[in-house]
Order: sequence, then C-alpha cells, then structure tokens
Amino acid sequence: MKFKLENTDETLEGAFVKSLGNNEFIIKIKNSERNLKIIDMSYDKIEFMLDNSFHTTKYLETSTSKITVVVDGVKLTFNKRPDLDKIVYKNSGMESATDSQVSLKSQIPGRVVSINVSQGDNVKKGDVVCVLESMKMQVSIKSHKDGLIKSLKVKQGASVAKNDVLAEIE
Amino acid sequence: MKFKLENTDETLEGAFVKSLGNNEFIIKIKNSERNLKIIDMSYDKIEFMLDNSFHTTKYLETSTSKITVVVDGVKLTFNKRPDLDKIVYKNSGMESATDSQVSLKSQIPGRVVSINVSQGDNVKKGDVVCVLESMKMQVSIKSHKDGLIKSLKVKQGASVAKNDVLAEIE
Amino acid sequence: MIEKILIANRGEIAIRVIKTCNALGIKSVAVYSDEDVNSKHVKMASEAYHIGPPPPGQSYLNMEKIVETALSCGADAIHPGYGFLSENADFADLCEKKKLNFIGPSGKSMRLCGDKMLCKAAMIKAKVPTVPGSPGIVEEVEKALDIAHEIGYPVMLKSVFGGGGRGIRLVHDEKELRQAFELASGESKAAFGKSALFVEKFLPKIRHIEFQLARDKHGNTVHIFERECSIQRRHQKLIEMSPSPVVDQKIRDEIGQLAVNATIAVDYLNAGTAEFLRLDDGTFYFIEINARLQVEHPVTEFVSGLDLVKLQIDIANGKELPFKQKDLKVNGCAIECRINAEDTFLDFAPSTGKIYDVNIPSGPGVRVDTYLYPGCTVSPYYDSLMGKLITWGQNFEEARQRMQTALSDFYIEGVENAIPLYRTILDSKEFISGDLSTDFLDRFKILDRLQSDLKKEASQKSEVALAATLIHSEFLKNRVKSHKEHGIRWKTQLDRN
Amino acid sequence: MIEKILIANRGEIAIRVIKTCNALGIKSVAVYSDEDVNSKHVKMASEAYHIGPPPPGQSYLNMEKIVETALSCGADAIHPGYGFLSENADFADLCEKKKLNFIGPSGKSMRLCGDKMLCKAAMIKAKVPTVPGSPGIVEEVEKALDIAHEIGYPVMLKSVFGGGGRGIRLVHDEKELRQAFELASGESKAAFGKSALFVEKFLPKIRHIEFQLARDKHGNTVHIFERECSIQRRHQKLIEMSPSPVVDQKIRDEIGQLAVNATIAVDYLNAGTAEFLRLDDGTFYFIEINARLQVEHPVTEFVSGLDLVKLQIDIANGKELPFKQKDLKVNGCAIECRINAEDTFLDFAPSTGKIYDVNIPSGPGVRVDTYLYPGCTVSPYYDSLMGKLITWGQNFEEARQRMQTALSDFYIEGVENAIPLYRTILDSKEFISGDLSTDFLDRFKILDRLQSDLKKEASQKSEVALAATLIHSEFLKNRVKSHKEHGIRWKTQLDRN
Repeated sequence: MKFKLENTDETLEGAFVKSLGNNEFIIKIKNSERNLKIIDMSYDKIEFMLDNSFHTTKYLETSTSKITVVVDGVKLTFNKRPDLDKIVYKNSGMESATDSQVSLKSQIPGRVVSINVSQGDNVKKGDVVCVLESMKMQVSIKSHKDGLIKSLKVKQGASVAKNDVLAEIE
Repeated sequence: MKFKLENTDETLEGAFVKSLGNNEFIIKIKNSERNLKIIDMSYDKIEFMLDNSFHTTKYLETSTSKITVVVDGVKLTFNKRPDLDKIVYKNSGMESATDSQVSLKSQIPGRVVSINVSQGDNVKKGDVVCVLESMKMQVSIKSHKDGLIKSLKVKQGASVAKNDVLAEIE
Repeated sequence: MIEKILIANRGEIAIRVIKTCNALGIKSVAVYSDEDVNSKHVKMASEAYHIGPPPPGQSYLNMEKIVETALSCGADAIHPGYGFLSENADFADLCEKKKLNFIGPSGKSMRLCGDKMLCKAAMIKAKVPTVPGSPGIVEEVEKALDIAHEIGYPVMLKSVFGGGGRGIRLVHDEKELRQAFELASGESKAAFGKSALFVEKFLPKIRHIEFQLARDKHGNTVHIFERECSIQRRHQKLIEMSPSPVVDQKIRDEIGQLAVNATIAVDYLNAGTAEFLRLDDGTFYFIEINARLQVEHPVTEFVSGLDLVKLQIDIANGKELPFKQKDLKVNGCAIECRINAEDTFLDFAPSTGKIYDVNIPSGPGVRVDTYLYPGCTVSPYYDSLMGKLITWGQNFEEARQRMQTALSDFYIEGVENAIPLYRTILDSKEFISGDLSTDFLDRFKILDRLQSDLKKEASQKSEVALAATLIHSEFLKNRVKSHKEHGIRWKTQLDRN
Repeated sequence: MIEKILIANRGEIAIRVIKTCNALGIKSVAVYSDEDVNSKHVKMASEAYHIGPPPPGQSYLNMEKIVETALSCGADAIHPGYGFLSENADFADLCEKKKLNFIGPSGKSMRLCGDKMLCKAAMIKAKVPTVPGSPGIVEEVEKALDIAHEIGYPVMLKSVFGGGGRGIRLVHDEKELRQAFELASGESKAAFGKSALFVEKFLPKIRHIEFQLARDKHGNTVHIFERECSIQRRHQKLIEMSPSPVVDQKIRDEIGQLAVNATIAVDYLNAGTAEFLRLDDGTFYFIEINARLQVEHPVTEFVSGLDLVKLQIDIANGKELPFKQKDLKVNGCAIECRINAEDTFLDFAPSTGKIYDVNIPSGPGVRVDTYLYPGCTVSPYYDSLMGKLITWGQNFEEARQRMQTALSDFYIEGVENAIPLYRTILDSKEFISGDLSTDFLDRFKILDRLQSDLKKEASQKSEVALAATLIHSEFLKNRVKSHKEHGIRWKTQLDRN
C-alpha cells in the first residue's frame, strides 16, 4: 500500500512481511521493518503496539476507495485508489465550494428562519440567501458565487440537514 | 410474581397491568399502580422511569430459578420458585459452611503455598488445613468443623479458583 | 430550609447543581423535554418530570409548566442555571408569587440588570465607569446609522436582552449595520418577543475581565476575584481563567470594589458577575451584570475553594455569607476551556448528532463538567456547550500544563469540537505570556497555526495510521460492513500459535 | 535534567506517575508482565516494554531486567512507585551504579530505614520517641515466646521488611504466636528471600498518624503536614485523611519537627513518610520511615496544592525545595478511601477477575486514581488496590459529604469491594466526631452496621428491583442466554405506537 500526505512530498508505503505468531507481526513502513503486536481487535477498533508504543485506532468509515481512522485521537483519511492515494485532513477547511458548483449546500443542520431571495433573483457572492437557526444561533447562509437563483430547495420553517441543497445558483 | 425479603415479613408482589403505548406501562406493585416507562433496553441492561425516578438495572445472572439484578448499584437476588421466593443479600456473610457439609471449599482464588494436614488426620474446627497466596497475601484456610480429613483435593503449588474443593472432612 | 430543588435547566449545569444537592442531602428534581429523555441530568436527579416538546419555548422556557411541576412534586426552591429562564424577571416574580424560593436575585433587580440602559444609568450614579456609547435604545435602523456615523465605524450593535455574547455584532459599514440590525432584531424577537438594540463605540484590543460577586439577604457583599475571559470567538467566551495575568492584588482590590458597588447599586441578591472591559492602557469599563451563575464559575471555585452552588443555596436560605472580603485569597490558578459542539473551520458553526464514543480526562487538578456519555445525543435544539474542562495548578504554568495533558486525553467521537484549537492556543507564546484580547484568534492568526499543527500531528501519526490500515486490509476488510450493520462486537480469530 | 522516566511499577501508581510526566513533557516508559499487556499503564505510557511472566519475582521484582530495559530505551531516571522494588536498597544502588537517576532515597539511607532495628537505634540517638518493645530481631520462635511472655500478651509480631501493614500480626497467646511466626517467616522469605521478625508490645486504641516529608540534595527538609490513617483492617490502611482531627497547629509543629529530625537522622532524600502511633493520652511514638511515595499521598496533594511526583522529580534533578516550612499551610481537608478488590464479609479476602463495568465518580473536589476501565482484569498476582477515591472540601464535613456522594456514584462490576463499607463508616457518628483508632471496625461493630445498612438499602430498592424483574420476564426472558452467548448488544423491539 502506498499513499501520500497532502501538501507535502512525503510518501508512505507499507506491507505485511511475516507473522511471528502470538499476534505479533513484522511489517515494513518506509522500507524499515517494524514490530507490530495486536492487543485487541473488534469490528471497528484495534489496539496494538507498534515497536514499543501502544496505539488505539478506530475505523470510522471504510469503503473500497477510502478509509477514515482515528489514531490516538487524531483523525486521518486515506484514499485507497492508487491514483488518489492521499491523506485528507480533518478540519482542513479546504473543501469550500467553488464557482463551478451550482448547488448551495448547508454546512450545518438547522431550521430555516427566513429566505432572503426569490427564484430568478440575481445574487452576488456573499449575499445572504437564507438564515438558519441551530443551537440558539442564527447563521446567515451566503451565496458562494455571483449568479442567478435558478431554484430554491427549502421553505421557511423547514429543517435541513448538513449538506442539504438550499438553492441552485447558475 | 411474589417474593419475600429475607429476615423481614415484607412480601412483594407485582404484575404488568397494561401497556399505554410509547414504551409506557402500568404495573402493580404491592397493590398500587405505578407508571413504568422504558427508556432503553439491551440484553443485560434496562433503563426505565418508575413513576418519576430514573433507574438503571443490570441483569447479572438469570436462570429459571433465580435472577440477580443490580438496581442503581445495589445488588439483589430473587429466587423465582414460589416456595423459595426471597431476596438473598449480597455480602450478607450468612452463607458460611455448616457442620453437615463435607467439602471444605476455597472462598478465594489463589495458589496453594502449603498443606498443613495429611489424609486421615483428625482436625478441629479452626485448625489450618492449608495456606493460599493471593494478591501478595497468605491466607490460612481453616477447617469448618471437627472431623477427619477424608481426602485432600489440592497439591502444593496448584492454583485454585473460588469455590474449588480443597479437602473433604467427615 | 430548602429540602428539594427543581432545576429549571438541562445539560452540564443541571448536572452541576444536582452534584451539590447530592452532597448536601437535598433532593433534586430534573425537568426534561422529549428531546432529553435520555439525557444525563434526567438519570442523575432524584426525580424527573417531562415538561414538553423539544423547542425551548414549549419546555425549558415554559414558566407556567415549570412552576406547576415544582409545586406538584413538592419542591421548595428553583435553581435556574444559566440561559433559559435564569435572567427572566417575570419567572423570578412568578416563583416568588407561588412561594417557591428562586435561587437568584429578585425580579426587580434582574430587570434593572437586564435593561442595559437603566443599568448604565444606575452605574453612572454609583460612579462605576461605563463604556462610552449611544445614550439609549435605538429603535430604527436609520437612527442606528446616524449614531454610527456620529461616533465613527466600526461600532458594536448590541441587544438589551441576550448576554453571553449573543446579540452582539461588530459592524464596519452601513451595509453591514443594516444586515446586522435586521438579524439581531429577528433573533431578539424570536427569543424574547421584542427587540431593543443599542450602539456602542467599538474598542480595539480589549480584554474581557469579570468579577464574581456574592450578596446575601443581610446586605453583605463580596467579590470572589476576577476571571479573565478574553479568548473569544464571535463575542462568546472560549477560555476563561482566574486570576487574570494583568490583575494584581492592588487592581483586584480596586476594581473588585467597583464590582461590589455595582452589585449594591442594583440591590443584587445571590451569586452574580460584573463584567468589565479593560483597555490596553489599564482602564476598566463596567459593561453589565450577569444575574446568574456563569458557565465559567468553576475557575472561581478552584481558586477560592468555594462551592458556588452551595453558596447560592445558603444565600437563598437566608444565611449570612460565612466569610468577609479579607478572608478570601486567590489560591493558585485555574483555566477553563469550553467544550462546544462546533466546527472551528466552519466559523464555529454548530455540529450536532450522536456521540459514539467519549473519553473524559481526569487527574490531579482536573475537573470536567459535562453531560456527555457514550451514546448520548448533542441536540440542535439547545446550545452548543457539551461540557467544560477545568484545570487548577499552583500557578498559571502548572494549570496550563495540566490543561494541555487533559486536552490530549479528551476524545469526543460524533461531533466537531474545539479541542485541537485549544491545544494550539495553549501552546502559543502569546497565551503563555498573557498577551490576551478578545480578538486573540484573529490577531495571532490562530486558525492558520491550528491548520499547521493539525498537519504536523497528522504527519506524526501517519506511520501508525498506515500500520492500522495494513491491519484493516489484512484482518478486517471484508468483515466490517456486515458486522457494523448488525451491531455485533466480535473478537477476531487471530492465530494463537 | 530528567527527560525520560521508566516507571518500575504497574496499576494506579504507574498511571499517577505518567500523568505528571505528561504534564511536564517528560517521556514515560512503562514495563509490563504477560499479565499486564492489557493494563492501562501500558496504554498510557509513551513507550512500554515487556519484562517477563506474571509472578512479580520474574517481572516487577526483576531488577536486572528493569535496569537493562531502562538503559536500552534511553531512560535517564527510574520511578519505583510503591511496593515492588521501591524500598529495595540493592535496586537503588544498582540504578546509581548504572547512572540511572533513582527517584527516591539512596540505597544506604533506604537500608537504614528498612532495618527497623537500626532505624530505631538512630531515632533513639536523635531523641525521636519510639514504641517500647523487644530490643532486636528474634530469630527463633522460642525466643519470641520468651519475649512475649516477658512483656505480656497480646503482642505484635512484625517483620523488619514489609511495610504497608504486611507482615504485622497481633497474637494473643502462645498458639497464635507459633502459627503467626511460621506464616510471617514464610511470607517474608517468599517476598524478600529472608525472614527477620521482632516483637513489640501491643498498644490498645491507637491512632496511626504519619507525616509527609521532603528533603532535597542540599539538605533542606520540610514536613508537609500529617495524615491520619487510623481506619484499618488487618493493619492495612483503608481510609486516610489530612489534617487529623486530633492534630492542631501546635501539635503539627511539634511532631512535624520530630518527623523532620527523623528524616535527617537517616540522611533521607526525596519524598518519604514518618509513621507515628498516637496513644489516647496524646503521646506520639515514631514507628518507621516509609522510604517511598505513599499510596495515600493524594490527600497531602489536595491540602498542600503540591504535585508530590513533580516534587520528587525536581528533587531528583537536584533542585532546591521551592518553599520553606513556614510557606506551607493546610488548605481545607481531604479524605481518601482505598478501593480494594476484596470481600468485606470474607475477612477482606482477595477478589479477582474481569471488570465488566465500572463507573468512576467525578465532580468538584473529587479525584480518582485508578487503573480500572470496563473490560480490564484484576489479577491475583498483584495487590488488591484497584484505585483510590479522594475528595477535598473546605472543611472535614464538606470533604465527607463529597466522599459520600462520590461513593454512591462509584460502581464496579466484577469483583467485590469495600465501597458499601466506606459508606457505612462515613455515615457513622464516630467517624464524624473523629473518634478514630486502628481497631475502629471492631470497636464500633462496623460490619454489623454494614449488614443492617445493606438490608435497609435492599429493602429500599426492592420495588424497583421488582419492576426490573417484571420487565425481564415480559421482554427479555427467552433472549438473554442466547444473546449473551454471542455477545450481541441488541435493541429490543418495544411497541412504538
């Protein structure tokens, strides 16, 4: 297996080398052999010693293309397809919407308090499209680009989940 | 269901009366109706409101004849056969061996450090039969009655579990 | 004497009050909405009563229902916690009318504290210095624009109601002021049924320093030192500490006396807080009295050794304060980090959902007040405070080190939270040197540093993560889906040779 | 300066040391036997090394292996905790020889403290009053019988080694003395390879009061107040507190000075404890110096505000004590209950096994030092101390109330423990009034009261238990077996109408 740390040139490669029995293994990371001892394992959690340090890992999400793990409290995501091998940081704040996207999505769960635009309106990037309420706070949802409100997907009073589409802007 | 609190004359009787839906029920305890609302339930633990107080119960041991529950941290055992309905107290210290018992059992887990009697010896109640070591302590196991050592069931150096028979004394 | 207290609140503060009730042998009564049937305060209280559906207006803000519940279950007192009805003068009055001992100030005093304009006037009379700004309430946006124009942008738009940072908005120009005015009116109307905003000069690089107060029915009044609460986001406190790095005993005595004067000026009763702004030149301005127990009261408990909830109950029972001002000495240093359910990188937007796993730190000088347990839910209906991590040390450095260790041990799975942010802040030389201000996060580009810290941390853990991924592909790959679906915890069959 | 500490111990004390290491940025190294691969200290340390099979003699007492591990992993210091090698002078010497900074006294001083006879002589020379008793070691049981006859029964048979109450036996007659002599020799030989017993007059209704000591490499010596440790079973402490109800500042100064003199008399280094017996007439007799950190050190940490492990590390680094005797003031009151795995009603016999569930209390003024977590194991190979519950209050009554609340919240499923006993003790008027002595349990028939309390509690909970049993028979009866076997946690299908 091979993957790359995003925004760095560091490449990581690893493989199982052999079993020593008694839940101990030799693995290879970055061409050096390391001792791995599995202490406990359940469907979503593994406790192991890597050389002489204890680690807890939880598998939050696993699919054929990626795996999200929490290692000693630190969350990391690997894309497993070779062409996409990389770690995507949690909380990187880098996945904001771009101009090419049509959908304005809600990044928080909440209730729609007001809708400030109508279908067919022209909006500029940063204009308030609607206002959501969650945890006693009112949060203005702003247009992610200049464009025309093609359609509104929510009504006043409705509840929206995170990533629900609020409006389509072209 | 009916059972008796040991050492008291208090008798408890209870039954389900009806379901109110939404996990709420009317039950009857000591002839008075009580409101029961089940909050959460797994195979060995139940959380419920009885009238207006929250309770957690864990089922430690359940069989056809008895059930041991921990109610809000307090352990109680019910014998369910009608002729034996009673609560046996945890830690009551009342279940000590009697003269009629032959087997001298270990009440602790440990390792046999020494055996102080031989088969055929006469012992008096309180004489040290053997010494066990557990948790860095040496504990003398004393004869529970006057009698003759019929057989020894353990050897020096052996490990014994709680309730293992150490010797038979007649 | 109070024998049974209904706690008109939820979450960590309800639990906090229950703990003191338990220690004192006082019965505690929880109330809960449909959303909270599984919440920890319900499980811990002696009794618990359902009071309505999830929206606060229909449950935790439903004063008639709460008072009725208290009366029918035989409670003799009500502790309001913070938020919800805690600063609602009508509720305090209603309790008094129904002969329920309201653990807090009188409705009259609360009204005076809550009306920022009347309060300001009382302070000016009592010679307590206040922030220069607009003379009174501004009803129309056009009026606000005029005032802002007069005193110059940026200005702060504030709500007479609210508190805890809510309803405060910084605006830089006319357009922002118009938008903010509309939003603030809306929020205020939604929460309090009416809107009342005012404008104040924006003061740059200020510290938020507040004094804990206590006043008994006999008029004895003390301050229990200051708390520095300058680390904020969107005008809400994130980190609090006592003592403040810029308050020595001389300043403590001086501003503490102003705080005491402020308390007397509004005829305050019970525990409260006088909030001040401190400018870089050392000037203190009174801003408001928070007529309740504060979220950050544990830092004061650590450095004073007092149980403030017990003190509140004693005062409500009519007892005299068991100490004089001179008996109170700051012992060591305490720091609190608020553990909010919010996404640091999404401008601290709320994050809600089920908590799959949680590890709560412990150790010498570590205290955690929280409602979290594995399997609980962080609800979108209520505020984002899941808990508070408080550490104490003989001095600031020891408290800081213990906080760092405890933060590393604090693990919450299920919602975003600011624990990584706090680690970055606590590691910063500016925090260590005490160079604090309410714009700390922006001034030192803390979020950029956090991103770099997270990258570093990810890089440090990458080899371990790789090992874990190897294990996964070797042993678990084909099992996870099916087992997760059935919720089965299984032990793997590794070779046992 | 120390940068990496190997902790030659396990359980709660290893965890305690790791926590201070973490706060100070010092790397921690755990060692573990086969039995402890799943133990919490292994999980928490920066690094962990396997040192042998379960029996202590082959792992935690294997000094060569431990020193070798320390050297190969680059540790520069060793913290011995308590028990195991902590008071082994040869181990201290070996560390010194291998240039490992042993965090404790020198081997020479330890030998003097450990040899109760030499120590007694040193104390007599230093004018520290000691218990009247036998002049030296008694090698033969016949000699012991002669001495006992001379001073009169009952007498105490004690081991020169041991400590923490082990190897101390009260005997009332010749027969008991013979049996006890044999057992004590055996234990001592098993643990230390040799036996050395002595006889002392039994003193009735005594209190056990000890003074925490600290001495740096520059000869600065202080005591950090007393701890009252009179509540015991089989001569082992159950409950400790500071301050003692019978020690005022005058007595503290006076006996504290004796403790300091004792420390200097044996040229002690680092943290230690001078143990005294106090008779009903107020006489104090020195009994021994415990050349290590004590189990009960947290009560002193609470009332002094000090981190004693940090202090130990600072002293080992050659630093001067950062305070003088006059700077140290008792702040409030702290109580500790030892949470042992033992069956109160089986004469406190060990109870071992898997911990299926545990709830650890928390709250203001509550500290828990423990290795317990759900799923861990209490091993028969090591001692029965699973953890310690410590509470602090502004005064004794507040500490006691907090302890009661915390005890009710402490739940351990899997082994017997003394939590119910502590609740009975803490509720007793004799404990509340401070009428303590080492025979407290017998003198006030506490176990009888406990039985009555347990009955009362069971009776109070019987209706709830009945409800739970009804639920079981209605919904779970036929499911428990099969699901438990498969380890499946399932949600029941209740009616959702």
